[in-house]
Amino acid sequence: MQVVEGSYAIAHAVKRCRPDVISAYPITPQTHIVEDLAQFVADGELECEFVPVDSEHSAMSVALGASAVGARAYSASTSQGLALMWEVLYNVSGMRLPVVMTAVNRAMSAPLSIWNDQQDTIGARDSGWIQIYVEDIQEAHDAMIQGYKIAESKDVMLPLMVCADGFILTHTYEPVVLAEQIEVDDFLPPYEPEYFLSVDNPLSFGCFAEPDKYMEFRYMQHEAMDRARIKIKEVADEFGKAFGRYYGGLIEGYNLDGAEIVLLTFGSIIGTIKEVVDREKNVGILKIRSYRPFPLVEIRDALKDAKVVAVIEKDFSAGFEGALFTDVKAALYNHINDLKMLGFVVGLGGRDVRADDILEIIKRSKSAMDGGITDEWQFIGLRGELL
Amino acid sequence: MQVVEGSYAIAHAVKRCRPDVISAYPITPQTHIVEDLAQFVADGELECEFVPVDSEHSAMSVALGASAVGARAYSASTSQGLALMWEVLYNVSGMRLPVVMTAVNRAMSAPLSIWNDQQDTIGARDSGWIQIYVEDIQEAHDAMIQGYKIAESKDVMLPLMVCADGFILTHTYEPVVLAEQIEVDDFLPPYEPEYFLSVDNPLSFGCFAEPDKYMEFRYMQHEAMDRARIKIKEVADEFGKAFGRYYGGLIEGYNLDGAEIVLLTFGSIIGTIKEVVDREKNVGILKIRSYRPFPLVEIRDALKDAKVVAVIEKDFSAGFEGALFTDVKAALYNHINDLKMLGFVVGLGGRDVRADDILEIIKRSKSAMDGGITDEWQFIGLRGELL
Amino acid sequence: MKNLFASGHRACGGCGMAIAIKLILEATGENVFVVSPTGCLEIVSSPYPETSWRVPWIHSLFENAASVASGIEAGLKALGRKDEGKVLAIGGDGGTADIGMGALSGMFERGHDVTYICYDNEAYMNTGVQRSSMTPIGASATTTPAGKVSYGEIHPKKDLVSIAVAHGLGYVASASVGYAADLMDKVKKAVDHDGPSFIHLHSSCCTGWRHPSSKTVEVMRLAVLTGLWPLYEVVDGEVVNVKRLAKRLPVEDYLKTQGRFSHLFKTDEGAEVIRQIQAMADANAEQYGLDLDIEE
Amino acid sequence: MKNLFASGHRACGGCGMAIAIKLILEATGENVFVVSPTGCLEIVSSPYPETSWRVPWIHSLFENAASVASGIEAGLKALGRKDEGKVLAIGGDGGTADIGMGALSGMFERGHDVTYICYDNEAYMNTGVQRSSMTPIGASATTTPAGKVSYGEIHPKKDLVSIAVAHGLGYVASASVGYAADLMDKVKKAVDHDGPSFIHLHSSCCTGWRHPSSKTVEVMRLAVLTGLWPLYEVVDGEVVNVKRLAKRLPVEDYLKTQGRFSHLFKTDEGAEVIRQIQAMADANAEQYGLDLDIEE
Amino acid sequence: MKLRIGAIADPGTSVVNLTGGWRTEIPRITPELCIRCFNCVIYCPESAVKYSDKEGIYFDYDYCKGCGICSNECSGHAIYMEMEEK
Amino acid sequence: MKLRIGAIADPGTSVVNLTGGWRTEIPRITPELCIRCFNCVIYCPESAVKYSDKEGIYFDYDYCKGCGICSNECSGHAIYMEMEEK
Amino acid sequence: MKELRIHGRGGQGSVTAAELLAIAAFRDRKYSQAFPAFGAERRGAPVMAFMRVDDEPIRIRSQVYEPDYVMVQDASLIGVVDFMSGLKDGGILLINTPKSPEELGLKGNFTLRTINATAIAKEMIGRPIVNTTMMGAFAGVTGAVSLHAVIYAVKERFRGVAGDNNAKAIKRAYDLMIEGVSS
Amino acid sequence: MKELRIHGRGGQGSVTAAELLAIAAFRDRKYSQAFPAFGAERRGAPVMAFMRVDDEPIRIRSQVYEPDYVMVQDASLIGVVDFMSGLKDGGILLINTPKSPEELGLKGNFTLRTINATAIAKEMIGRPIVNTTMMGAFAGVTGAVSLHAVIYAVKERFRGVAGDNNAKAIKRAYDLMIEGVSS
Ligand SMILES: Cc1ncc(C[n+]2csc(CCOP(=O)(O)OP(=O)(O)O)c2C)c(N)n1
Ligand SMILES: Cc1ncc(C[n+]2csc(CCOP(=O)(O)OP(=O)(O)O)c2C)c(N)n1
Ligand code: SF4
Ligand code: SF4
Ligand code: SF4
Ligand code: SF4
Ligand code: SF4
Ligand code: SF4
Ligand SMILES: [Mg+2]
Ligand SMILES: [Mg+2]
Repeated sequence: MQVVEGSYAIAHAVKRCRPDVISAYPITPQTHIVEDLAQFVADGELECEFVPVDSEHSAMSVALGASAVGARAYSASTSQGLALMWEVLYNVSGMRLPVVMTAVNRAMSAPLSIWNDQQDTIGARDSGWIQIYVEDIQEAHDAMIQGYKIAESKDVMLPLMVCADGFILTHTYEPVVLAEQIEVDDFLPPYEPEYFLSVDNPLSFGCFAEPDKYMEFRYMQHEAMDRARIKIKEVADEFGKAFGRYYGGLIEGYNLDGAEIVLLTFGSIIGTIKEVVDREKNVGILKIRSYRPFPLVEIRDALKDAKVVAVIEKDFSAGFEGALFTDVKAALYNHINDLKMLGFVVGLGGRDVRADDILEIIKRSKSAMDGGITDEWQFIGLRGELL
Repeated sequence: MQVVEGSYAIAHAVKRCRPDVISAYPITPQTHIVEDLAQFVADGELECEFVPVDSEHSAMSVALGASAVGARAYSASTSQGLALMWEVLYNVSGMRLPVVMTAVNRAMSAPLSIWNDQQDTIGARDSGWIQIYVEDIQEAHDAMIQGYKIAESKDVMLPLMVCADGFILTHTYEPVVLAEQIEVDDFLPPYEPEYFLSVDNPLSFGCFAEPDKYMEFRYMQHEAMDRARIKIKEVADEFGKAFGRYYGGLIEGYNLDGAEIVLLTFGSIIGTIKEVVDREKNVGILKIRSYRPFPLVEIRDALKDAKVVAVIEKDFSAGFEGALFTDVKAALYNHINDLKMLGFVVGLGGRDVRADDILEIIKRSKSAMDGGITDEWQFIGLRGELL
Repeated sequence: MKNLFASGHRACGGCGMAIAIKLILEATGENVFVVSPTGCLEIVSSPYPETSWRVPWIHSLFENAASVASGIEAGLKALGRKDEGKVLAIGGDGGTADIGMGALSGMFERGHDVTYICYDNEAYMNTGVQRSSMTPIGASATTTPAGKVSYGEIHPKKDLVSIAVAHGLGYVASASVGYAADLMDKVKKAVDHDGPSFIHLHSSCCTGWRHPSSKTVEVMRLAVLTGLWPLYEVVDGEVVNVKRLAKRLPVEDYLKTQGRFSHLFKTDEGAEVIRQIQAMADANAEQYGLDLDIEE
Repeated sequence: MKNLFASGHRACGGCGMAIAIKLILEATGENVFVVSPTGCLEIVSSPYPETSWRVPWIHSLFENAASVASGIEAGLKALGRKDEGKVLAIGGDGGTADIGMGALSGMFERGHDVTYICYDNEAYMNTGVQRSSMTPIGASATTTPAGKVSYGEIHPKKDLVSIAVAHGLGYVASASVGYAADLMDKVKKAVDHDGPSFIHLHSSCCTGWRHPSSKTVEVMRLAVLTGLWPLYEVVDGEVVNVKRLAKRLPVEDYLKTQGRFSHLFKTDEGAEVIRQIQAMADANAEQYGLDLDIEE
Repeated sequence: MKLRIGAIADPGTSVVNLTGGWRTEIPRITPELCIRCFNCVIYCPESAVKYSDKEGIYFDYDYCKGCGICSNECSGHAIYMEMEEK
Repeated sequence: MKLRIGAIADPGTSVVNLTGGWRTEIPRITPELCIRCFNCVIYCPESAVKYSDKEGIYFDYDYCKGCGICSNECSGHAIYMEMEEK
Repeated sequence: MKELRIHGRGGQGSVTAAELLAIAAFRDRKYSQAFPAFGAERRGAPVMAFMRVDDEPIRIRSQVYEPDYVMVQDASLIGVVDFMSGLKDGGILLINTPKSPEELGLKGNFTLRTINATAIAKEMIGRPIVNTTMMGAFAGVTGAVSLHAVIYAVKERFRGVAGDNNAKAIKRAYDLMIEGVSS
Repeated sequence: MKELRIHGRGGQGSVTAAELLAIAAFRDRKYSQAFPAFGAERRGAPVMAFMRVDDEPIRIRSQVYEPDYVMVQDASLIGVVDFMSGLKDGGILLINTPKSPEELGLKGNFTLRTINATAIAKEMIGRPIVNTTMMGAFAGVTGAVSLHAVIYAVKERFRGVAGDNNAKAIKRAYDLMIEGVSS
């Protein structure tokens, strides 16, 4: 174990995956990751093509081209950058290219904010990318390695983004076990795609599909996501065996036994919540690791003994409510209809989420359990004097 | 009434709104709208700045700049183009600029498809834009005029997209009442924003917000969406009075009285569904006009006597299910828990939705009502031989 | 012929671009990776499960061909497969000079070993003849139509060759589908050149330009012969191998072949625009020394 | 002074860009609409509710300043407010030459009456000194760091002035924060010019270039005096008003002032790179006729 | 047919699309006039003009769209177009 | 303070941010040496060098960040920097 | 409701024919709808367009699978395209060809009419653009739209001499069909 | 768990100090966490960094509101920044200044220590970069990290002579604090 910056841990893990092509465009708070990788290259520690592109749109396009030719490709971005590569995101997944990226979570402009929330990757939830949200730096590091194995699996062949809270994880120093090369080499086989661009078998990539076929291509993506559900769990298990660290498959419970109130969420906020929950009775945590594919069945199973579920997230769909809140309720409908579901929006644009905020959420959840009245969906931590 | 192409009707309505600046980039099947507008300009029928930009990103950015300076701005796009302007979409809404656009619905690449589905605008549901989905050409025409009034209302000040199914509405000819200039002038006041860029009062637009303020700006967007709920209804009423045509406010029911099975959907598919439903007993339709803001309360109210709700849509969130299906279930949870909710994906990438498909959906809904087993969420119209 | 661009593609009969592709691949041979942005080329050549390409080919989006090509080049390098083939991007004027301009500039600047060929049919043809930054002055396009108060496009074409040269490219050339041998020669040079190279290729679209399909090659030649489309190379910043004209034809000879210019022949304003176009041809002649001095 | 750029902005002490903005606004006066992309300028000048701007100003995104400026110009025209003021975009090298290149090229091509000034501090400073296409050869930036097997940036700077000229602009100029009067003069000309105009403005970032904050102006001047940053205008395609140098200084005089080049002075490879940089200065001298012939 | 992921197609498969059906006019050759300039071969957008030493210039009517370029560019005026009866 | 929609700010409001606190060194002037070249006024990034006929060159210490440019560029060597004690 | 499917080639005005027929039908005080088979087809490639006409407002938006009428603008499509697909029992098939119905030898429970629209168009309009002529024939054969309305719709689109010539071609085609003449 | 807040100016190495203290604490076989106050501050502007140390793994990720320790790297911040905000009762405030605690006249239920780190750094490191020196002082004053670990962390980062010099400065500062000397 070693005290390193989150970004360094992520860059280190990426290095260990032996990417052939790295292509990224700087944007706060993703920069340190890419800078560390650039330094590895400049120091001869990592042999790969590092392509310093002109934009995020190009970053993902370079990764796409590299992946199509059979190279293992990496990128990283956040918020504005992710939005700028939007079209390419859908394209990469539709082309079934297993590009892996670190999506550092940051708020969306306007107003511009370089600070953390999860509006950016949440907005990419339809894009056909697998999304793994991580809780701490170690998990971020480990998820990069797992990520390639999941994405490149023949059953899956989908791109994958590891979503890590900006600043909170990328700019924090804490003790991390950095993977050894030999460990990763043993765990992660080289990328050997079934189809790739080559002069020997000159395939055409990126054909268009007329109405008599398009829908089936989309369905195949859906099926791949279904298979990814299994693969993610498998890889988590294998990783656990190889590295001795396990974070759950699609979800992970914490203090769920007998919990009447379950705080359901993802990302770095879980650390603070655990701290709080340890001091509470009958309050558990359900952590969503894989947001896409969405763990429908697992969530139903994990919540079956709960009374109140408080979904906590750093995003919302303007004109509706928090996206995770929506998704969880939808997953339960038709199955478990008697829960009291509450949604809480916290920490937008870097608003710090304090233990007190979590306590407030627990308080309101308890009140809801006892039949008290509370809004179904609400913002926590607003500064009323500004409104 | 006059038989015109859908695109022409839309272009005509836009012309009647007297936009100051039009900025759009061609993309099938949006092109005819923009071409018609270009011809109006070339023929001196419409006085405005028509800016033929280099990309959709620029199209929306030009609209943004024009709107900031106090001009009424219009754009139109679809699918790939909408994805390319993604970052600007969030920016325009965050800057609270009431740009109005026609978002022609088309599938997302890859594989490339120029044909209709709703994956594109569905993917923009978090972006802070008001989204109005229309059923036919007349409604598309009328929604453009309503759109400016809603968006520019002092209470709202949010951008708005009218979502119209590509080809199916844009390339079809049918009888439409084209608004007269005087009618529209009476209905729609000139755009007179409270804040705009000017040398006389040199404000700064687009400042950034630190963590102590960002969240409140987002909350204000949320509140504006709430107010938009009311405004959309008001404007629909006013429009009904002025023009004699009314399509519902946020939602519209059809044959809902006593309906045990409700087909819930939006867009052009409703025409075909009405045709089918007229021949069925106890089957009604709930049409979502305003998808954002999402009509939570109205939906609950409309569905309270239903038994089975079949949500039909032309999109899905990869790794989960149809987005509308998700949203509707979420809106019901905590309120109406005893419905059988079914989700159906149809018509992706231009797959024609036939009356038979609707009948099949009704059949499956009936079977579900009678306790039969059917998947909760399924694709209709797949060609199994391709899979 | 190698027929690396297979028959059965869906281009309009008489499409200049279709001629261009077969000639380009004839010149490169089969050891080449081709990237195309969205546009007529992509649409006519790749309706799944059909493709007309017999070389490895990829289409991603409308605006990112240069970046995808960069990625392929980087990938081949990283995988030690650089010798397998050269990387070639072939894009329309819209995909190159408008929406793809940023990516192109980036690819140039980073010095990727990629040849980029822009087949310039002077409008967005795939979507129905909308103007691009390459649509010439006076042409009617669907977003800059001729009309009661308009004579069509008002901006001159972007000078892509000069822009490429300004990026410091070692090999840049203009070419025309009407001059097959010249084109193939230039393609070979461009592909052989190390680092980025660029060819700006004039390519008629009979549908969009509105001339009979049989006239494609003839019309292309007229563009050259009137001085509106000079043929030349720029090697390390020096203009060389200018195709000189024994007798430059008046621009009307070119304009009148095409429906997109027909309105110019109907009004006084149109006549003025034609004079303007003639002046542009004259300026080209001056700049590139097009006119063969008979005395010489 | 008009102080249209208010004190209290948050730029690092000694920031060249801060000097640039005050001089630019001094030259334009208050009747101007300013657009800035994301970058140091935007971040240091506009933390809500504070702004340093006393002219109407807008920031939207990192890559769309030219398009937003186009929209403002179009809007003013449509509203009959064109006389209210000129439109000015001021962007960093990244926002201009990399991510904003497509939008810039489009704005040029469409002929909007906008002056675009790129303050070039030769890297992405706002995000922590990552390389841009404007980072000079040999400079260490955080994404092209000097390291055991690297001497930093390997690509020459994009020649933005030539690119703008290739777009057919009537007024293009290079300028330097080290030459205030020259800069203000050029800004006035650019703004007065009808249609698009462009100024490429060298602007030191003491933080990123790693020199003492007090040396900003001095370092900028050294760039000019070594021939690495020629000052000139291009009017209707002709290079004019070149600032000529009585005695051109060796490039080391410039390089050694800055930490970003310090590694070059430590290795043989570095020495070779310095020779390469000197050759670039010599080439500039040749191309622009920088050296005053003492005989003259 | 099962779809292949990513809509990846095998080389040259467009030959199944017989575009000859698009034709309204059809090129014919008068072999005696042919001077072997090969303009027809070079400029046919469909690669539908073939040549063999034995047969000289001939057409692949499976793909010929009848555009008329070969005829227009024929140095020997050897190729003429005629309306095609179907 | 109520937020204004769109994060729109009133002109010149950054003056509330007194950046003088950032300073570690402080510029001082020896008026006799000043030759009125105004380099200091022109090049101060903070617009913190002022001039009036009466007072000559003086500094606005509310904003001066102590960068030292004025001193470095002073033609008359009239401006010097010293460590600031706080 | 009656449904028409038009087969033609890219560039031959099939969509315009459908559109103008919809306008004509509306002129007849019926409700109508016209639309192309949405696609990316190039000039020369086979294309389709559709038209619906009804006494009630038309709400259905799916494609036409079982047309009452099929109109083939270009005889070269015979053998290339399955234009008889779904044609209703007792439906009408109208083909532009110099051949007689018998010569075509098409079998099925439908009425087959042929017309040499190309010849008529060449003669009366001066160009082999057959779409308007075919509209006249369609009116004559089916009665789904009136001759008067077809001429109205075409003259609204093509003003002056062009309109007059088109009208003449339409009338001629209409008359031939009414007279029961097939080419 | 103990929490530290460091106040400094952009460019003075406050984040590095927090980082190296976290490394040192880990070297002491404790768990630690360090992070900056995330922001866009430019060189010269006031900045903050935080460090936590505990015997258990640290999971909390909110900012530090009630620090046990506050360290001020730059006396010029006095009066500019509210560095005493939230300082725990009985906490420790360590300021780099030539002044004595008394001269500063700060009141509250905390221990105030001062050290002339700038002088030490200038003397021993040759530059007025005080972050490492302050780390030594911090170790001496708080005992939250050991001297040995601080030196270890700093020497891992700065090799050779620089490391040695830094170590000396650290040791000096540590000793001064242990001896109870305030500047
Ligand atoms: C982001 C995006 N915007 C617009 C389109 C629509 N589109 C596809 S091809 C095309 C025009 C292509 O023009 P050009 O590059 O000149 O090629 P051409 O079709 O003329 O050969 C357009 C506008 C798209 N596919 N993607
Ligand atoms: C789409 C997008 N990508 C990346 C960023 C992050 N970003 C903001 S400013 C900046 C660098 C600005 O560089 P430059 O334009 O040279 O201006 P400078 O900061 O150097 O003055 C970057 C990379 C962003 N805001 N948006
Ligand atoms: S539209 Fe033009 S460019 Fe496109 S295939 Fe037809 S002729 Fe070729
Ligand atoms: S980082 Fe550089 S450009 Fe940015 S404010 Fe500081 S000195 Fe200026
Ligand atoms: S007519 Fe056209 S397609 Fe046919 S052979 Fe001649 S050139 Fe080729
Ligand atoms: S173009 Fe004519 S002359 Fe030349 S080879 Fe062909 S048929 Fe013979
Ligand atoms: S030290 Fe710098 S900020 Fe202060 S007055 Fe001088 S130039 Fe201005
Ligand atoms: S720079 Fe020096 S000499 Fe010049 S005006 Fe200022 S103080 Fe006087
Ligand atoms: Mg084109
Ligand atoms: Mg910069």
